[in-house]
Amino acid sequence: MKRRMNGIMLLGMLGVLGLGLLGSETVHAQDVVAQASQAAQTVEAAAPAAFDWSKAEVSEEMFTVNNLWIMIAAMLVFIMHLGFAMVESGLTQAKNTVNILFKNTMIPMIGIVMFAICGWQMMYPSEWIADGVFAFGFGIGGGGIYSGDYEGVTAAYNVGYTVWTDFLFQAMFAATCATIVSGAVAGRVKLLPFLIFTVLFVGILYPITGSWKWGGGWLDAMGFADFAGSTLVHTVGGAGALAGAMILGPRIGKYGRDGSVHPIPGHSMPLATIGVFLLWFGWFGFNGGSELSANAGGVSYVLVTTTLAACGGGLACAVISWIFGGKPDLSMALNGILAGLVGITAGPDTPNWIEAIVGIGAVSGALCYFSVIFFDKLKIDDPVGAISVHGVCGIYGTLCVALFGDISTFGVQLLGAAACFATAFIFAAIVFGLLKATMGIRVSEEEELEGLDLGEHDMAAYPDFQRTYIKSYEAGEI
Amino acid sequence: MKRRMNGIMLLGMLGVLGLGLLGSETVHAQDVVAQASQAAQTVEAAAPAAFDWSKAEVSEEMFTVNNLWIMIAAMLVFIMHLGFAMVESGLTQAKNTVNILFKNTMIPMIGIVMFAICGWQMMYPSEWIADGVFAFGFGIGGGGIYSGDYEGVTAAYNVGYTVWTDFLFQAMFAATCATIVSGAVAGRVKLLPFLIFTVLFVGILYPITGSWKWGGGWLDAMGFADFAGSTLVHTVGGAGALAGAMILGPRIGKYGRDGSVHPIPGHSMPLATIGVFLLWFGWFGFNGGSELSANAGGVSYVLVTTTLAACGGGLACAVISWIFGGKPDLSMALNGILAGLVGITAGPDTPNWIEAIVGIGAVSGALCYFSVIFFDKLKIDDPVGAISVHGVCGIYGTLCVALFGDISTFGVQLLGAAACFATAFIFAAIVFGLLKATMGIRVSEEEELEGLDLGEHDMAAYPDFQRTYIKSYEAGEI
Amino acid sequence: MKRRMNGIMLLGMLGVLGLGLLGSETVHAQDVVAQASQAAQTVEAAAPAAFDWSKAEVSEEMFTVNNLWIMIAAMLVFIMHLGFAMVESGLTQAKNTVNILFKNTMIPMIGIVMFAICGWQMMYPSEWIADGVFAFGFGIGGGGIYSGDYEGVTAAYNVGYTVWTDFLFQAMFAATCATIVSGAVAGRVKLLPFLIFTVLFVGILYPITGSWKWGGGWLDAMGFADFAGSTLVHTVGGAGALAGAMILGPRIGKYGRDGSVHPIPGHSMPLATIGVFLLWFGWFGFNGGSELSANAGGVSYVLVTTTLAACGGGLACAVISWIFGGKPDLSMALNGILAGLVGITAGPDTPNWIEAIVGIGAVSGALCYFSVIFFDKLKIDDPVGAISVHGVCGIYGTLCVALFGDISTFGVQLLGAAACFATAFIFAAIVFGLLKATMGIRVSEEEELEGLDLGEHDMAAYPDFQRTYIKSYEAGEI
Amino acid sequence: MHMIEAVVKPFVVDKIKAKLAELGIFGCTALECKGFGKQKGHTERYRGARIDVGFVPKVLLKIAVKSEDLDKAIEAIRESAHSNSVGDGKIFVYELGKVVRIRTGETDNDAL
Amino acid sequence: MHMIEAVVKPFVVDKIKAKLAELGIFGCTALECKGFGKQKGHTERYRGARIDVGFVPKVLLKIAVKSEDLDKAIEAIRESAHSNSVGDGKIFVYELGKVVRIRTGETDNDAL
Amino acid sequence: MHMIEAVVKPFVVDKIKAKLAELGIFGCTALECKGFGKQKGHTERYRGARIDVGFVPKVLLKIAVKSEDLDKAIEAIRESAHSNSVGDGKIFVYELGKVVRIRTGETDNDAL
Ligand SMILES: Nc1ncnc2c1ncn2[C@@H]1O[C@H](COP(=O)(O)OP(=O)(O)O)[C@@H](O)[C@H]1O
Ligand SMILES: Nc1ncnc2c1ncn2[C@@H]1O[C@H](COP(=O)(O)OP(=O)(O)O)[C@@H](O)[C@H]1O
Ligand SMILES: Nc1ncnc2c1ncn2[C@@H]1O[C@H](COP(=O)(O)OP(=O)(O)O)[C@@H](O)[C@H]1O
Repeated sequence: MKRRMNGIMLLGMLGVLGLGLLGSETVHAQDVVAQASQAAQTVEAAAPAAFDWSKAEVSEEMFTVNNLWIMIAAMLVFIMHLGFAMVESGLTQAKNTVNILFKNTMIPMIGIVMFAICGWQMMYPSEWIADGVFAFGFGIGGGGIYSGDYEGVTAAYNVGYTVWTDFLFQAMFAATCATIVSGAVAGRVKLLPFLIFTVLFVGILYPITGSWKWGGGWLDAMGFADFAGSTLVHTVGGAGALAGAMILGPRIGKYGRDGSVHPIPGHSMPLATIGVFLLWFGWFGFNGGSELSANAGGVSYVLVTTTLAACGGGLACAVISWIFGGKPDLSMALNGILAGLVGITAGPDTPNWIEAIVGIGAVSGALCYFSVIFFDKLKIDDPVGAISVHGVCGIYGTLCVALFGDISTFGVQLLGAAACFATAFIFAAIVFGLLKATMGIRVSEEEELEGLDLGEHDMAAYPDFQRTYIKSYEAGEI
Repeated sequence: MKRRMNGIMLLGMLGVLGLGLLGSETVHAQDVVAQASQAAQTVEAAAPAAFDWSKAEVSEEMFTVNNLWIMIAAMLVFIMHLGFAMVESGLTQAKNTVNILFKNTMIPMIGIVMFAICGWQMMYPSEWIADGVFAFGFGIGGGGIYSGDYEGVTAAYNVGYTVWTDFLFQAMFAATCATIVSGAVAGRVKLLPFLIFTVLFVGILYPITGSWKWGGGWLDAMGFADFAGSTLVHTVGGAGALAGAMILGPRIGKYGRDGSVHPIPGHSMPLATIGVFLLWFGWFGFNGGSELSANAGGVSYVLVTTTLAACGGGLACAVISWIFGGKPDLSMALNGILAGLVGITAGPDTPNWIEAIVGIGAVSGALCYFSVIFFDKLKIDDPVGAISVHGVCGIYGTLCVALFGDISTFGVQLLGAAACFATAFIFAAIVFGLLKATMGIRVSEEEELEGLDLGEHDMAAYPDFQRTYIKSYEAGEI
Repeated sequence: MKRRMNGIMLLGMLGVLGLGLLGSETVHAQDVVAQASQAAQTVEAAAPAAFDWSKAEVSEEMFTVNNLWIMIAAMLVFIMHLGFAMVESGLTQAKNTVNILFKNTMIPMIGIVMFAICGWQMMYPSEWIADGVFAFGFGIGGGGIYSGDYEGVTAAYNVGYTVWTDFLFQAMFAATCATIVSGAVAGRVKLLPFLIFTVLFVGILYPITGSWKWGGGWLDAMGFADFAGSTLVHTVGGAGALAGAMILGPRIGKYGRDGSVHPIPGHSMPLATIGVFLLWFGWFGFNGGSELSANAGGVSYVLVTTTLAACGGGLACAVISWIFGGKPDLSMALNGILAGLVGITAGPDTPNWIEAIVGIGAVSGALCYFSVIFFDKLKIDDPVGAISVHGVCGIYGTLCVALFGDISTFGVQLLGAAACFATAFIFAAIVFGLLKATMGIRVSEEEELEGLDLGEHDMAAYPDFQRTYIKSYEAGEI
Repeated sequence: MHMIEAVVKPFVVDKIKAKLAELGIFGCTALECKGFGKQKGHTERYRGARIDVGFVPKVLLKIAVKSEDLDKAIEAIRESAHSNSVGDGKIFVYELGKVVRIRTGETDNDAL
Repeated sequence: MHMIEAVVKPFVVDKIKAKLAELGIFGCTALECKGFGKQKGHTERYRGARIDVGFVPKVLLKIAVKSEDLDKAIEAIRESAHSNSVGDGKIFVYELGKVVRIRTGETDNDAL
Repeated sequence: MHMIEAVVKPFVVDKIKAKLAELGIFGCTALECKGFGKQKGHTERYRGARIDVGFVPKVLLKIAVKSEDLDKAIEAIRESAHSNSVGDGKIFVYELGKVVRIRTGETDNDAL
């Protein structure tokens, strides 16, 4: 019965996706798609010959380099999805590993497809529906953004890259946002409702808040600065994570009735470490690509500050955990690196190297440490620290643009971060709330104890190894 | 005794390799090698100064960007070898892990060295022995391809890249072909015969079928299209995999006498996931690099369709496994991603985005799902699904060029895929057959049950962890 | 009490770092830092416009490509740190995994920050303190290297890259050096003293020996050649590793009183394999980036010889282990790849392809095999083979520049390798000696047996899996 | 002296230990095991096919007690492990001939 | 009632279970263990040196039976596990004082 | 015949085996287990909070001996495992009703 329900839901979801595809085909059938395939076919044969480079803002060589860098940056952001999958599965229990890997494999795919269907047109709108606030549209090409044979693939579209490169880079970004939420709800969320949430969060919410700044909306008009997405990606993701973790409630056994915290250790520190290094690696593309050209000075400066902030964050968090916890905590050092990276993301183009290490990196790392403990005090269970790393440090990073730059922009920065946080939080809360009311969002107690791998997938992540069932710390208050 | 035999075989193999090296030295000693080292020494000092760029087809800048992209693409294809190693070890049992890692470490090394010795000259022939069908030659430089001091390192060789870049990119490709076979024969094939097979498959078969299209042979002359190797790499590899799996027979316990299938679950889903993400990451280079220049429009379009097909394949396979199997199957979702990637590889430059997602990606994913079940019905045991992913979807992808492009080419596409499949299948069957008749290709029953790690390597992949020996599903019909 | 001591030490360390930061701020406050942030702020807005490219040695396009490649090379070298972390944790026991991951996460962060504080200025000195031998300075910009608004970010600084790119690439290099030592002392070294050693080794020793060649010091003046650091990085690291392993003594149970060797198997071959492939991947940047421009011929040639040497090393080591040990040893094949890579690093720009495979690659691989056994004979316990791979092959590689090039330079090459080895060895011996005398460098016997994860971190790397405590080979002579 | 061997669900171990401690019984040894009983295992799936996993992960607790504590101990275990569902487990008891505490050399009841 | 403890090769477990089921004996508990016996372990290799691994992975099956079933059960186990090669394993039998089914509280023969 | 069950520290297993071999006792079966006793476990830490891990990894050795070897065997184990610190472990002994060597079908003392 339940299974059949799931099947129907699933088919419904597919239907929505299909309608989206169909819709986009219907609407633009004659022009957009035809153009797209036409353009594509001509790319090879005639494109470079036909476009008059002498009239372009940049030389063909420069355009090609710029485009190459953004393509590479897109690949780097892509590999961040593997990073997220590893951090999240490493920091949770072995019994939930298949579930987490499945979620983190689906998210980028759903994210990219949703971005192709409507996200791209909503975020970089050719026409606003509500000016500066909301836009809608279907498909990759089309509309004001892409309307000629060659414009999308040459410097006429943009001195930095082709429309396809642009789409790829932005689609990879979009998908990271839902991944952040995934970490905070791990170990207890039902799979299907979470995937539905992902479709809506990446397909609707992210492009809306994104359009406010990067699509030239109202925040952009106010002078709000967010270089690579401390707010638009991380704070938004963190807000969704907070909503999700609050509505779901903590994992069984995480908090004692007396307020005590019973940590549930992650099952593989090597996986978590692989994840964090891959995220750092990908962040070179995340921040460096957000320069939107291969501009030597600009990109290299951004890469240096990004690296230094990561170091500052990781070192700070490690040292603080050593001093306050008595022993150096690897999981905290890893979180600290991510915190530093999130912190620098709003403005890696301006701080000097000491500000990057100390003022942004180390402070973000410290914030992350105490924030993790703080949310545990509130009994908001966030298995991977997503709320602290992305939410708290995302906001701090957004403010840093003012703190280490033009302090007069502090108000705008705060407003921007708050507006995006609030919107994402409310959106996520409504979606999770509705899902909870209709199909339920939390697995049964038995399934949670046995692990979601068996419950949701009938599959074991490590069938050849003997799991340890004897552990004092599984007890807590079951 | 057996060990001594192995030693002799091994020395024989080394002898062949050595003769190859010697041969190439003898033949071209005065010209090729001398040139190579001469050229190399001059590269640094004089090359850019001496070459007259004003006469070249492209500017030095453009040449440098093009070359940079192909070098990066080669690196991306390199990392696919790690991807294959992880997918294959993740989807097989812990007791065979050292063996699989060893094979997958040797294959790229053997492949690259064989490609340097003769593969490169056979595939991109300066002189045909049988016109359009077979060529032979030694070494990296030399012959019609590389015959002057600077030609190999400047735009005079090719507007896209230097001869060295070309070699590197193609050598990385070559090695992937044997890796595909490795997955299908995992868990029961003897190491030394398999390595001998690898030498012959990468060193002889792959360059022959490769030369038919990419070396300008008969298939190329007929207008056969294979952008990045759905046929030349994947179908060929899949055909070898099919031959290997059929001749070896299934693993003990995989199929019951009553026709029932007893799956042998892979030992680590995180490794499999790492592998698939790395393969996807590497595929950006595999397909994007096959544009053979950094051409902004062309490469970025290819990257977008490649990504969309991967998403389509993964989503389709996940959903189908959910509907038909009752629960979403991670291992199938992962295979679906690879299926979508293989499918788009023959022609990522023409389909529009909806065709890429649905017509190529999703259909490949679906094909992959049912193909896996189909081959299990035939009792052809393919632990990682290589035949389905690379063979079946490789053929489908090759046909897609006609289906979503010029349908009149359907015949040529089918002919090309069939010709390469048949040639590779027959070649592999003969080699495996001969090896089976002489030294045997399958480990003993006892060794298979205990695991190839102990039998072939006297080594354990995870000595610190307690393996689980109690499992109902090891039983089957032993 | 002990914990408090550690706390004080830690604070002391932080103090030193803090003073460094402060010092740099004080010294250059008015000029350097101001400039840096000024430059940075102008990068975006005005830089490209203001610089007169017509007067530069290269076109803006070429400069951008060159810079792009070096930035990418820096990212590739970055990912080598993940490679080192995986090799090292894979080749040691599960009970020490958290400790090793923590060390290998701290090392790049410490290395990069130390390089920002003083290493960069010591290695590429604007002013020598002792001519050609020793220099000192603070900060990233400043001094003769960076003293104008635009010079650092345009071709006026260097035709290849901006000052920021240069810093990033070099900082990533610096950190690899200490990582090499980490592998040799794994499983028994105390955490805090090792981190102090790292600060000094990367912050002081590495830039000093580095300045002798790459900073234009006395070795450079003598014509010593070291393309990418066989000596400056690997031999130096290997010397530190030797000193560390000797002073620490072997792990408990590694050697019997009768001279027998009781290997302590690494706990995860997949992690070790991931590590080696990532190192190979990163080495494309390590060697290819050391061309210091995107010069098509130069870089592609280097990538080809690098790849071939890796293949030669891996194949040789695998075959030798097969013949001498009876069975093919995965851990040796992996070490052989690294050996080949280290061997080619001093001069990947000159050998022809056969020299790269056989003369440099395969010989390095063979050297590595026998060197591992040799050091075990000497009872110098090196868990990951760092001394053999980096020390021995680093020296051999340095000599190869003469052997396969201008043999008359043999003396200089030997002198250079010997001088750097000796300096690094003595430096490391003094530091480890002092640390041993003051705070102790080795954990207690009980902690070693129980594992450093519990002792140093109170944390388990794999809490969900049952570890195997019953093993004959843990015995040895405890 | 008797040895009690109880095969129980993994997550009641802590509860049993606490209960026994109340009775003054502190020592116990736990072994991971797999039970085949009336409680059926579960079905796993892999690549389109089904796997019947017949066993259920359990913990085997060994508790040596003085004979006078035996009944109390059994009762304590039963109470803690009882949930009235299939798979709650079983308790087996046998007599011990000798007990030695290695550290002190004490034997029998003194060693418990 | 008796407890049978059989140390056997891992891959005969299923066979034994099936055989016992034929006799109407359904419950059993399996523990992974390592045996040291006449069957020698194997040699592993790592980085150029040898390691003698003395133990062999085995499974320890515990089967509590009514006394009247004892001999049949032993015979069934022996038959299924027998391959006439060193390492086939051993069977140990001891008397149980008491058996309790936790779910129902039934004891002794009723609990089996 | 008696079965000796000794719960000991993992790294004394080899020593015990060697000692028993001197007495002509070659067979033994080892199981990994977790001990709860006077020796307290340890504290782990994770993300700013503490975890009390109450158990200590131990090995449970099972050695079936002829009755005449019992005391010698116990003494040998005690000697090898003794370090006079908490957690050295405990030895439990019970009588075996029957022993069967599966390969040959020999029983009781002949099977040991
Ligand atoms: N005869 C037996 N011998 C050994 N172990 C048994 C026996 N019967 C049951 N067990 C163990 O007890 C566990 C619980 O058995 P089960 O039949 O599910 O009990 P119940 O029906 O009383 O709840 C099983 O998983 C198994 O490990
Ligand atoms: N005396 C003993 N006490 C406990 N376990 C034993 C004893 N003798 C043998 N075993 C167990 O039985 C297994 C099989 O023993 P082995 O000597 O190989 O038997 P056989 O020679 O009869 O085939 C061993 O691996 C060990 O686990
Ligand atoms: N009553 C008991 N029943 C079962 N196992 C026990 C018992 N008492 C102790 N043990 C086992 O023996 C081990 C050592 O016990 P411990 O109390 O530390 O001994 P001691 O104080 O004599 O050194 C424990 O870890 C536990 O596994």
